[in-house]
Amino acid sequence: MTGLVQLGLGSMAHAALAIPLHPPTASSIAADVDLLYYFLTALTLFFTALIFGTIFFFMIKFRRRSVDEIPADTRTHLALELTWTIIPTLITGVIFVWASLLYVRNSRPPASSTEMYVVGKQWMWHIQHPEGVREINEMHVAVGEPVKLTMTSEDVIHDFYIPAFRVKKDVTPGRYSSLWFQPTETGTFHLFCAQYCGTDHSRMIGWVYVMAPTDYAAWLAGGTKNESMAEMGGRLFSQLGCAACHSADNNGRGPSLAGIYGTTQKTRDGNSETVDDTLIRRAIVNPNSIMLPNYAPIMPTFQGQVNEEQVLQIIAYVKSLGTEERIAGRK
Amino acid sequence: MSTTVIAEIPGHERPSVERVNYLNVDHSVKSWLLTHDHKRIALLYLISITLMFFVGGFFAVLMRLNLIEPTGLVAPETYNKLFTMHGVIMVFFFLVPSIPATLGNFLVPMMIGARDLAFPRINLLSWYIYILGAAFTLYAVISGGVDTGWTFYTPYSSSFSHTSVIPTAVGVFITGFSSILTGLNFIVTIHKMRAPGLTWFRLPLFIWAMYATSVIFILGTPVIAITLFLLGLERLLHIGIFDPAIGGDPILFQHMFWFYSHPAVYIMILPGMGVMSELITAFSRKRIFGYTFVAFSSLAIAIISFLVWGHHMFVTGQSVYAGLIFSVLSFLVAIPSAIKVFNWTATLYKGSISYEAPMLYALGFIGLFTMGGLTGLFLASLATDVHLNGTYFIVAHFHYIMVGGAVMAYLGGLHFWWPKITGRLYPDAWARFAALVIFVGFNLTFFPQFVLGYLGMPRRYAVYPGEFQVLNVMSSAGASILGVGYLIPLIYFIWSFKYGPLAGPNPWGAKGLEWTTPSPPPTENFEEVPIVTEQAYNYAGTSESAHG
Amino acid sequence: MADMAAHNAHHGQHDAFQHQFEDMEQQRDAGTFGMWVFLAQEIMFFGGIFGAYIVYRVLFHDAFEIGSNLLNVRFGAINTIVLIASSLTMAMAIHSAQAGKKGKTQVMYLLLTVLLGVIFLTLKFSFEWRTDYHEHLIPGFGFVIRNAWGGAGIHVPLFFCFYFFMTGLHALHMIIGIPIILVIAVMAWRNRFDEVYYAPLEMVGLYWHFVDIVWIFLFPLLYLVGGRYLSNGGQ
Amino acid sequence: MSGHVVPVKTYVFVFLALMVLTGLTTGVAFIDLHAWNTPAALAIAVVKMLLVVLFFMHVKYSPKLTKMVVVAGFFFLSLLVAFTLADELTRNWSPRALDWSTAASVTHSPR
Ligand code: HEA
Ligand code: HEA
Ligand code: HEC
Ligand code: CUA
Ligand SMILES: [Cu+2]
Repeated sequence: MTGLVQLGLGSMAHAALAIPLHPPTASSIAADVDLLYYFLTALTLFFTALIFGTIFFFMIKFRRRSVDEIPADTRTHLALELTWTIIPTLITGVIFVWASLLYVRNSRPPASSTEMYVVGKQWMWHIQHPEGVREINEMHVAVGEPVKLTMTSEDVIHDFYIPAFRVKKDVTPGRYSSLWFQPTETGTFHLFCAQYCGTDHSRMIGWVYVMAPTDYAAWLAGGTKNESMAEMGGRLFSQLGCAACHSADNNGRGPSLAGIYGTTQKTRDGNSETVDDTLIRRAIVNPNSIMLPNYAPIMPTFQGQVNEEQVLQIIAYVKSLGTEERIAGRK
Repeated sequence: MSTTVIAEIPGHERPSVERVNYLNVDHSVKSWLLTHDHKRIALLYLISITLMFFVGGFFAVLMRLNLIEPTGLVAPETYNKLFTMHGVIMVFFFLVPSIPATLGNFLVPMMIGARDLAFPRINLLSWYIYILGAAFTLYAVISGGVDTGWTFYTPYSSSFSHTSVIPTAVGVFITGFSSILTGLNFIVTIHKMRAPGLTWFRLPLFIWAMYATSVIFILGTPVIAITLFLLGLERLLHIGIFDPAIGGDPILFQHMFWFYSHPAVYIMILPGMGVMSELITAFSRKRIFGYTFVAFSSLAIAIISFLVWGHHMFVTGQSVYAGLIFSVLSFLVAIPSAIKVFNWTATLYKGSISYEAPMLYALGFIGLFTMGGLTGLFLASLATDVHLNGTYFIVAHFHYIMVGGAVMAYLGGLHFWWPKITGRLYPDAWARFAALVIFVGFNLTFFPQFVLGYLGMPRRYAVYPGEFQVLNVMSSAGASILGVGYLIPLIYFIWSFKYGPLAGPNPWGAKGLEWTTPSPPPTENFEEVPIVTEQAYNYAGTSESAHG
Repeated sequence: MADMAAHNAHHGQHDAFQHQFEDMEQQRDAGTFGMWVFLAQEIMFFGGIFGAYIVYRVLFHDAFEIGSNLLNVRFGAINTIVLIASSLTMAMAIHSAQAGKKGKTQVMYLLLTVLLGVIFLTLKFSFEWRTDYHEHLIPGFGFVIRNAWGGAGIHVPLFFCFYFFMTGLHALHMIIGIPIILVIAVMAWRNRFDEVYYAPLEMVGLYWHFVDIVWIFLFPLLYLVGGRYLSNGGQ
Repeated sequence: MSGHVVPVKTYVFVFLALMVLTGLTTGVAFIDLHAWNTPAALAIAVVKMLLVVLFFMHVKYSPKLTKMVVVAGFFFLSLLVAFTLADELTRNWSPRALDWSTAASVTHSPR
């Protein structure tokens, strides 16, 4: 028994030396988040020390010396009250402004980001590169290159979390959420699901491999897939029969999709909507909700025929339909 | 053994054992189960809540056992049920009713010089409702458990979980009404039944805290009831209220859930804060510093607490604008708490401080609550919450407040009023020892979790990467110390109930109407309605005009 | 204290007096105030569902208008009148107690209130809900999404969820209220209420009026704000 | 307290007013007021509620405390609705709201 305890203590002491105290700092925003974190830690330590210290000091200094001791009465002290109302208010003000600026900045993806796509599913992560490479529970990225993720879920709410990058965002069924990061260090980092999602929530984890750009390029090239996401989407587009209605020459029963991504269009009831990922997804799963003025509501729903990954591929395909094609189609 | 002061305190006399009090007035089971006496109902609650605490604690022990090994010792589905049932039981069946339903029930009428609460029958009804709710939930536990997390997030809970979600939700739904009825009783009693002369600003701060808590009970609880109702409906009929596959919005569930559950965390801490004000003043023999600030900060917390729920949803894809609003309001709600902490500390200044067990709990509370509260600021900060959300940092944050804060306050209060409740003393040395064990065990359990969270270990993980093991083992070791720490009071309280030496009406020499009646009090509390002529905590015996 | 005692003596110990109070005045005061606090709770109880309704109405505006148009305004309007009338009779019941009228007068008004409540519920359940059932408008019970509803169609069941849930919850409150009124009526029959003591009567009255108010909001929210003015009924 | 006896005349008058308002709100629903149909319906409902609360429920003659309870109830309800909408409505801007500060780059890049 004692041997066991010794063993336990010994290995603990040994391991204690190895306890990491902070996670890897491997993205462009991590150091800034850490700075705020350290500031808050210092603040916490300061106030905890202040309060505990004062209490201990008073407890000793003003300990009861005789049983019938009656101390002098408390006086109200407005100045003190105001001091300790206003100072914390100011401190929290500073934290709020700091944290919010950082947050707003951190949620702004650089325009040059490469886009990647994530679908969460009980209990794995599907990741697609625009080049067509697909991974499960692994994600390869190039160091220094900003990546923007468009994410959705097939079932329940998950949460995409890379501690080393200090980024996290819920992945919700029925809508797209996004998240971006710019890795600054090569290495292998944890990828976690941080929103409880059922039995194997704790196994919905994986690795992020941050590679040197050349290695990354080599890795991409070496992948088994040589069809890009847009190409896969294009294949689906014809397989599912979309092309029958959406022909590039605008003569089909549906509108041409060439060059529509990012445009704003009027609907039958006078609203206007922008064609974005969400709208394209909506067109596919609930086409009745698309109300273009010059078209009959004949598009059938494809809900159940395509999964979220395929929807993302179709979106990539629609995005890839450039203006040139549209102009060509018009001519 | 409390050899301290007892005999010298003025007003203390040895009670005769034969005196009729609320405990010995009738021994039949029926007289307990049909009682209208707020003091007996408080005891009924005390027993049921203690039971639930140990059930919840038992699950915690199993969880901590599982987490000793990175690969886990139980199946993940079992672990998921453990933390869900731990959370549900601890929150809805232990901490929410803890202080209000036991100490509050016992003390509110006594502190304001009333014979009972305004609606004694409703009070009894609330206990039966609580028992019914607990029965449903325990049935859910036995019939296979639930695995949704105490937050019941949709669509997992509504469409995917295969466990007893509905019985659990029904249990929580039902218990909600016991909270509502308790709150209603307190509000009416505090408004309408104060003894002559007991103006609002002469009330003990515990009463202010109970009042603020009751406001949240009344205005918050119905919303969780309706939310769980909708959840049950959705789960039964799949009508699409919260299921995106049929057009609903799972996020709306979170809004409605947190609309109650954030204020609910203040339901859990405000009563503790009230107890704190009583303990600090009694054991330093001083009037509270800044009475009005402490009193109004309770109300401020209650009201602002309704405006910050969105801070639980920062990473759900909440709009940036809403995020900013909820963040700034979350900081705002921290200010009244800060005011309280500073005023308690200042009360000690030039006091006459003694260190009986309740005071040790009180001091532990202040320190641990401060840490728990300040780590709340990490979470209210948008940029850091993105990293810390859903990790053990949050687990540590709320255990610091709920266990380090609220449970400490509850134990402190229980020790303080135990002689009043039972008329008997407990062994003070053991009590101090237990306080120490709990303090040490607590910090060992939950401090490592802050580090774990910052390192990125997500919560609700049945298995975890090996590098987190050391900290987890530390935490589990702490939990076993903590568990032992909680068993000690259980034992000496039970012992004391039967064999403890008799306590006088006022063993601590404390102020307050509840200390002017015999211990244990007679059914009517006061032989005649007291008339109050002075402010609360008037230890120095000064007349009112001496202060502003 | 002295005047408290005087109070007691003044009112005499009414049969209904409870020991925890100083006097009848305080007891009645506490009773009505308690009822109000309970009603505040009720506001939030209905409020939760109203809040959810409002959010979805804003998000799925078209679907909710379509759903609303499928309801029969006539049922809603008649029921509104019936319920307001029952509020009047309830107010009159209390009035007659306050004015010191005989128990029988109170009983008459109370029974009228109950009668109107029953009419409301009968209309609601055996006419309105039955029609809805036959038109397959009850989600979970063979609800049919019609093509004519277009893209908004998938959210129309949501409207009906709210419709049935809100009116159902409202009706449940009435179903709870009616037996209570009957008990009160029995008490009134035994002349238990007079100008001094009529707290139970007053409390059940407050409850009943509250139920009326809920309907006053349900009627426009569910039946009216559905773009009824559009010639095609908002579709 | 609510010991005030309201004359029967008032009750009848309030009842008639409620009837008229019921007719009004039903009628108005069939007239196109553009964006104002919903506000009109709700405004009428609020007036009706006030009539019931003030007269049938005697709040007009009740102490401040009762009035406070009523106001508190509705106030907290409005908080629930307002703050939920604050997120739910702006959340739909989310794809852009996220790029909020890069709005410039978003409007430029696509055609
Ligand atoms: C009793 C319970 C309780 C209490 C009182 C609090 C109090 C606070 N909580 Fe906590 N909280 C929980 C229980 C509680 N919390 C629970 C259970 C969860 C998780 C739920 C779940 O997901 O399962 C949670 C989660 C939680 C989150 C969500 C995190 C996330 O999910 O991403 C946030 C974010 O803002 C937060 C913030 C705060 C703040 C700012 C306070 C403030 O009120 C704290 C105020 C106190 C102080 C600040 C300390 C005293 C002050 C001083 C000593 C002076 C110095 C002060 C300053 C300089 C300001 N809490
Ligand atoms: C009032 C609230 C309350 C209280 C008092 C506690 C008390 C404790 N909690 Fe709990 N906890 C919550 C509320 C609370 N918790 C909530 C809301 C969650 C979130 C749930 C969710 O995610 O859905 C949570 C989650 C939670 C987790 C995270 C699980 C996860 O995310 O994977 C952990 C892990 O360590 C934990 C541990 C503990 C421990 C060790 C105690 C200890 O303080 C318990 C001490 C008590 C005992 C030990 C029992 C008494 C003794 C015995 C029965 C004798 C036998 C035991 C021994 C001899 C060792 N709790
Ligand atoms: C039967 C013909 C038909 C088929 C097949 C079809 N569509 Fe459509 N689609 C339409 C019509 C018609 C519209 C315009 C709908 C409206 O306004 O009501 C449309 C609209 C769209 C839009 C919205 C365009 C905009 O500018 O808003 C997208 C995106 C789209 N379709 C994509 C697809 C995809 C992807 C597929 C295949 C998976 C597909 N469609 C299959 C007929 C079709
Ligand atoms: Cu996926 Cu947790
Ligand atoms: Cu919160």
